[in-house]
Amino acid sequence: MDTFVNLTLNGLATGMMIFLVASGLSLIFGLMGVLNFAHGSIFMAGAYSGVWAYSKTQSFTLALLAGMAVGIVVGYLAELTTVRRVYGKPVAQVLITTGLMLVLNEVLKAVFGPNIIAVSVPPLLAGSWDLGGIIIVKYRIFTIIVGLVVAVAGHFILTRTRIGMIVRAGVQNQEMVQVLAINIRRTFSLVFVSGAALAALGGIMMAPALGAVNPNMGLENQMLAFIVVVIGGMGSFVGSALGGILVGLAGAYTAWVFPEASLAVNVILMAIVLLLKPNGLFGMGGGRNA
Amino acid sequence: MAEPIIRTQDLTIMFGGHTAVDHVNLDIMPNKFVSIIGPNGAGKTTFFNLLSGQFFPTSGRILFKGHDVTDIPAHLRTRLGMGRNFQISNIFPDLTVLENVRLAVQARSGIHYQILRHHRKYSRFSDQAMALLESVKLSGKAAQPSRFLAHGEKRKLEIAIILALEPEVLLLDEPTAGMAVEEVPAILELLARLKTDKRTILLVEHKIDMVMSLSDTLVVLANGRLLAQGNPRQIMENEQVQAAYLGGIAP
Amino acid sequence: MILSLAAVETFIGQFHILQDINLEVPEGGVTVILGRNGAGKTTTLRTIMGLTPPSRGSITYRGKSIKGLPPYAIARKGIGFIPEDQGIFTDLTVEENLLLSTRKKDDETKSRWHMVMDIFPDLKEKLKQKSGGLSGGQKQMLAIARTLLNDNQLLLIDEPSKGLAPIVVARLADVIRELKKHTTVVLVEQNFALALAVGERYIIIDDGSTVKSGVMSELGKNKELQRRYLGITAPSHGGKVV
Amino acid sequence: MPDVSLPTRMHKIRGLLSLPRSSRTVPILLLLILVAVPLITPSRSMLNLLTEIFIMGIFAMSYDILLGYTGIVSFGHALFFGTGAYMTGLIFARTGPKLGYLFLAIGGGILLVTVMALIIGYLSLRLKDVYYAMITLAFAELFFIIAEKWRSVTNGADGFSFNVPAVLQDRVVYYYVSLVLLALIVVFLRRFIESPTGKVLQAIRENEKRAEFLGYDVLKFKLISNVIAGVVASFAGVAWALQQRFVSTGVMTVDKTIDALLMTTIGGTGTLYGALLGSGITGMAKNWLSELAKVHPIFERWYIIFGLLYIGIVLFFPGGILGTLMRIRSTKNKPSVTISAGD
Repeated sequence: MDTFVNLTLNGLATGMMIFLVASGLSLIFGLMGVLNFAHGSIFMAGAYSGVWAYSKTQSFTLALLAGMAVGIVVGYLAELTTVRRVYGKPVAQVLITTGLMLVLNEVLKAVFGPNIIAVSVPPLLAGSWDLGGIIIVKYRIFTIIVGLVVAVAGHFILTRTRIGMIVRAGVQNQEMVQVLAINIRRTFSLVFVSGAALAALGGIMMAPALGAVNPNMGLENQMLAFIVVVIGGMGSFVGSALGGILVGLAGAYTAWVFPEASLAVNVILMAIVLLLKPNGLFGMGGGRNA
Repeated sequence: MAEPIIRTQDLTIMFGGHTAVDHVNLDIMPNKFVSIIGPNGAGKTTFFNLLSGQFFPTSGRILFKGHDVTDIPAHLRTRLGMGRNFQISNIFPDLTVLENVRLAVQARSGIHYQILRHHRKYSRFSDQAMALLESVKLSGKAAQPSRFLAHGEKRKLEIAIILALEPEVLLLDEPTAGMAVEEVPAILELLARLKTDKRTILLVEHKIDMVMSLSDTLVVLANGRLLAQGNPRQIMENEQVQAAYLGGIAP
Repeated sequence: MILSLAAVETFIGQFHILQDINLEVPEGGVTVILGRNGAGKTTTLRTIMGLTPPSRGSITYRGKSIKGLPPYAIARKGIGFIPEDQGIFTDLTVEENLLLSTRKKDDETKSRWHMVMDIFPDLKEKLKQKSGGLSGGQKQMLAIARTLLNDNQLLLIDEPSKGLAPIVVARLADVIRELKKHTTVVLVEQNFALALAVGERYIIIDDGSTVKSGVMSELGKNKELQRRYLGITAPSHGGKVV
Repeated sequence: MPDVSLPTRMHKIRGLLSLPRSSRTVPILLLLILVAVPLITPSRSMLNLLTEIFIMGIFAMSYDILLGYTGIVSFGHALFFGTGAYMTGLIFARTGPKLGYLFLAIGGGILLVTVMALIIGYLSLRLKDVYYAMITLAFAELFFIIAEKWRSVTNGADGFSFNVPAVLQDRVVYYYVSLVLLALIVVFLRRFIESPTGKVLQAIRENEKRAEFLGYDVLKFKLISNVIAGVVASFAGVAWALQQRFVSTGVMTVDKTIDALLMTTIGGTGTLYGALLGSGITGMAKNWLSELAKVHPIFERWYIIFGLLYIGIVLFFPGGILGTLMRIRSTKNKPSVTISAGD
């Protein structure tokens, strides 16, 4: 029973962590339909610059802010220079953002070096509580809280605010939003930059949990994020949160039984969802070729 | 009495709350020229898309030569003998005009998976494709990428492609839409020639005057329902039809 | 003139859709654009709105050029557009669809809101519902209501009667007559009876060019013109006029 | 029937279809030069570099079948390359360097790759472009991790080396072997893209819906494309393993697929030769820039340059180098033709 509770807590924390990475992708891909292959690179940019800021200042708050600031700058530049030119052209999007990924990854290596950099959990969040066999790691609880805050805030912004309304309307019919005197391009830039900021936030949150940052973490996490968005369904922020939890739990339980299979289980989970429900569990738009 | 080649039974499709095609029961007899007419938004193109397999109905059935084809995907309907054109010219833009038609000839021949012989070895495909291009007066442009054709020429190419499929039933959706006025007579003449052949033609058309002399049967749709069918004279005299076209508003 | 187009040409991809569009829309009343399917009526409206920008020619609104402006900037000048498919955001509620149109939160907007609720009582009942569940006619009314919420002085409406039952079309005619009190309307319409019922002036487009314009009541009498450009009557040997 | 006599018509068609002779002279000339290279230069590193360019060129051409001729973006193509490489490595490492086992490696590779391409294709090809791209990435990652974790067989990222048959160890011999392989594959792929099936693939790239309405089963054709591209990639993998005499999980990485993507895009998609050109440019530049890296470490990050070049090409020259050259040539001949910006 204790094992089960521990595994569930682990799974929840991992799930929330994946959701943090996926939330940005959920915005950009799920709502704008742009598959950003550089998402993992922005995530990594956030992680690296956060770790750097942490090592300089010993303040995790500053590290979070620095990571997100870098994410915002990188996202803004990427949108301005390239992504803007390929809205509505899916194949070109994949090709262009792949190029961005290559360039960003190399720039990161040039700036921070190609090696693994160790990072520790900030003292305030380090350690764990032992409740009679149930081990509660503080940083995991912190992750779950941050994940919940992002999920609730994102959901609130999308459903209750004017900007959220514009985004949802834009997903359905961009032209018509323009006709209503709204500058959709600016809205999309804003969404893209927010997505980048969330990716970077995911990066700096993930770094202490992994104990280190490395140049391969981008692509791996981007894939997990994509799996989560597909499972949760395009255009559903809450769906992505639930997808994250599902993937986190499935991973945690399999890791206990058969550690080698934990990634396989995600891919298989996605394959099953796509075969049975091509729109994802909570999705609106379809993944299947019409 | 011959069996109908296409029969629809209570064919219905709904989009959201809107019933675009509403319980249509229609028999189309073989070797006839049938035109479906109706005011804009009557459900003509939707009905057409149901027949060709572009859409699947919410309820009801479609029979082709007595067999239920309601759930059969589009590419298999083509192989069964139903060929259609598209209102928006729908061709392969970067392939040449000849290649566009040849692909259709090849599809008809059943040679789909032949990966090692050069396509030029199949000279009969090219010959047939060329002959078809001659018949729509496009042979002079055979070697051009089809994206460079004028709009009217694309419609002609489109017709050559469908003819290459040698369908028993030819489904034509407004073949003159978007054509320059001077190009229309050539297409009308082509349609008139198709009529003499042994095939069933189903034409969706907005302009009544165009189909009047060509058609054996007119079918009138309005608001998704089958309003009337009969020979052109019967339809002209039908008061319901007149009302539908005038929109039911006192001027 | 509230709107004028001179020698406008528009390409969509390789297609030279609009070849020579010239039109003048005076302030007030309804100007109907008529023409066969594929003649370029919809593209004309979309070109005015900046959705398919023209490659040549001039478009002026109240004497100022709006050619080349992005659609949202054109909309901000007070031009409303209702596309053929109504452009309702079906995943949003009726209220959200309306709110998207309100750019300000001032008293005027509030009074416009009340006015719209008075004109369209059945929308008022469905404010909190997803607009995807509305009937075709209700969607059309919602689309019109949306343009009434701000100070639009020119309204471009593309085939509002399409796919609507005759009784709804009759209601639509009433609403368009009501609209005339507030704005100038440019209407693309295939339903000739509706065009005749609400329009003051007509413009005929054929093959991407404006070929004829004049007073609506005269077109109503001119069967030859109707047959030639609109294809709405039967050939003379075919018996009765349909 | 129109009143044109059959011979006239035949003549017309022949005239329309036969390629200008110049399109064959260039490749044949190039082939002759390449045949002569070992006779001119004794430089082993030059031969090695060219051999690698040939092999990566084969891999890039196989990718062009997917990207340029079928219009699909895969991120899992290295999976097939890796399968060929591992098949070769494992067989030689376990059995010893006999030439006969090479055919076992090739045959086994073909069989395994076909099965994998069919299964993965069946699961993913029905989905939209972007989904397909991401799902192939997921499968590639899955197999990569299997290779990483299955250390008892693969030795993971450290890899393992093996001996190859003596005759293939000679650099000059192997240079010619890979050149012959390249020539054969060029001939095979050219035939494939000009075959009835190949033409259907191009039709699918242009307009999937219309191809379906002609009566073609689009999914089946995409599967064929996937299998052929996969099998050719596995040949490249076999050849690569024979040259390196070493295999590690590096052959399965996404980077390997992205290499093919870069080569194909830079050289020009949908031309086959563009992929070869891309392989040549990347191979040469990689070689030259890593030499420069000894002078200044900033050149270790030479990939940045490629990334930027690649982005520039996707944005401004969608035809790549070869496509753009061909376009310039054809517009010179036909000045009236306007070409719309890529969509």
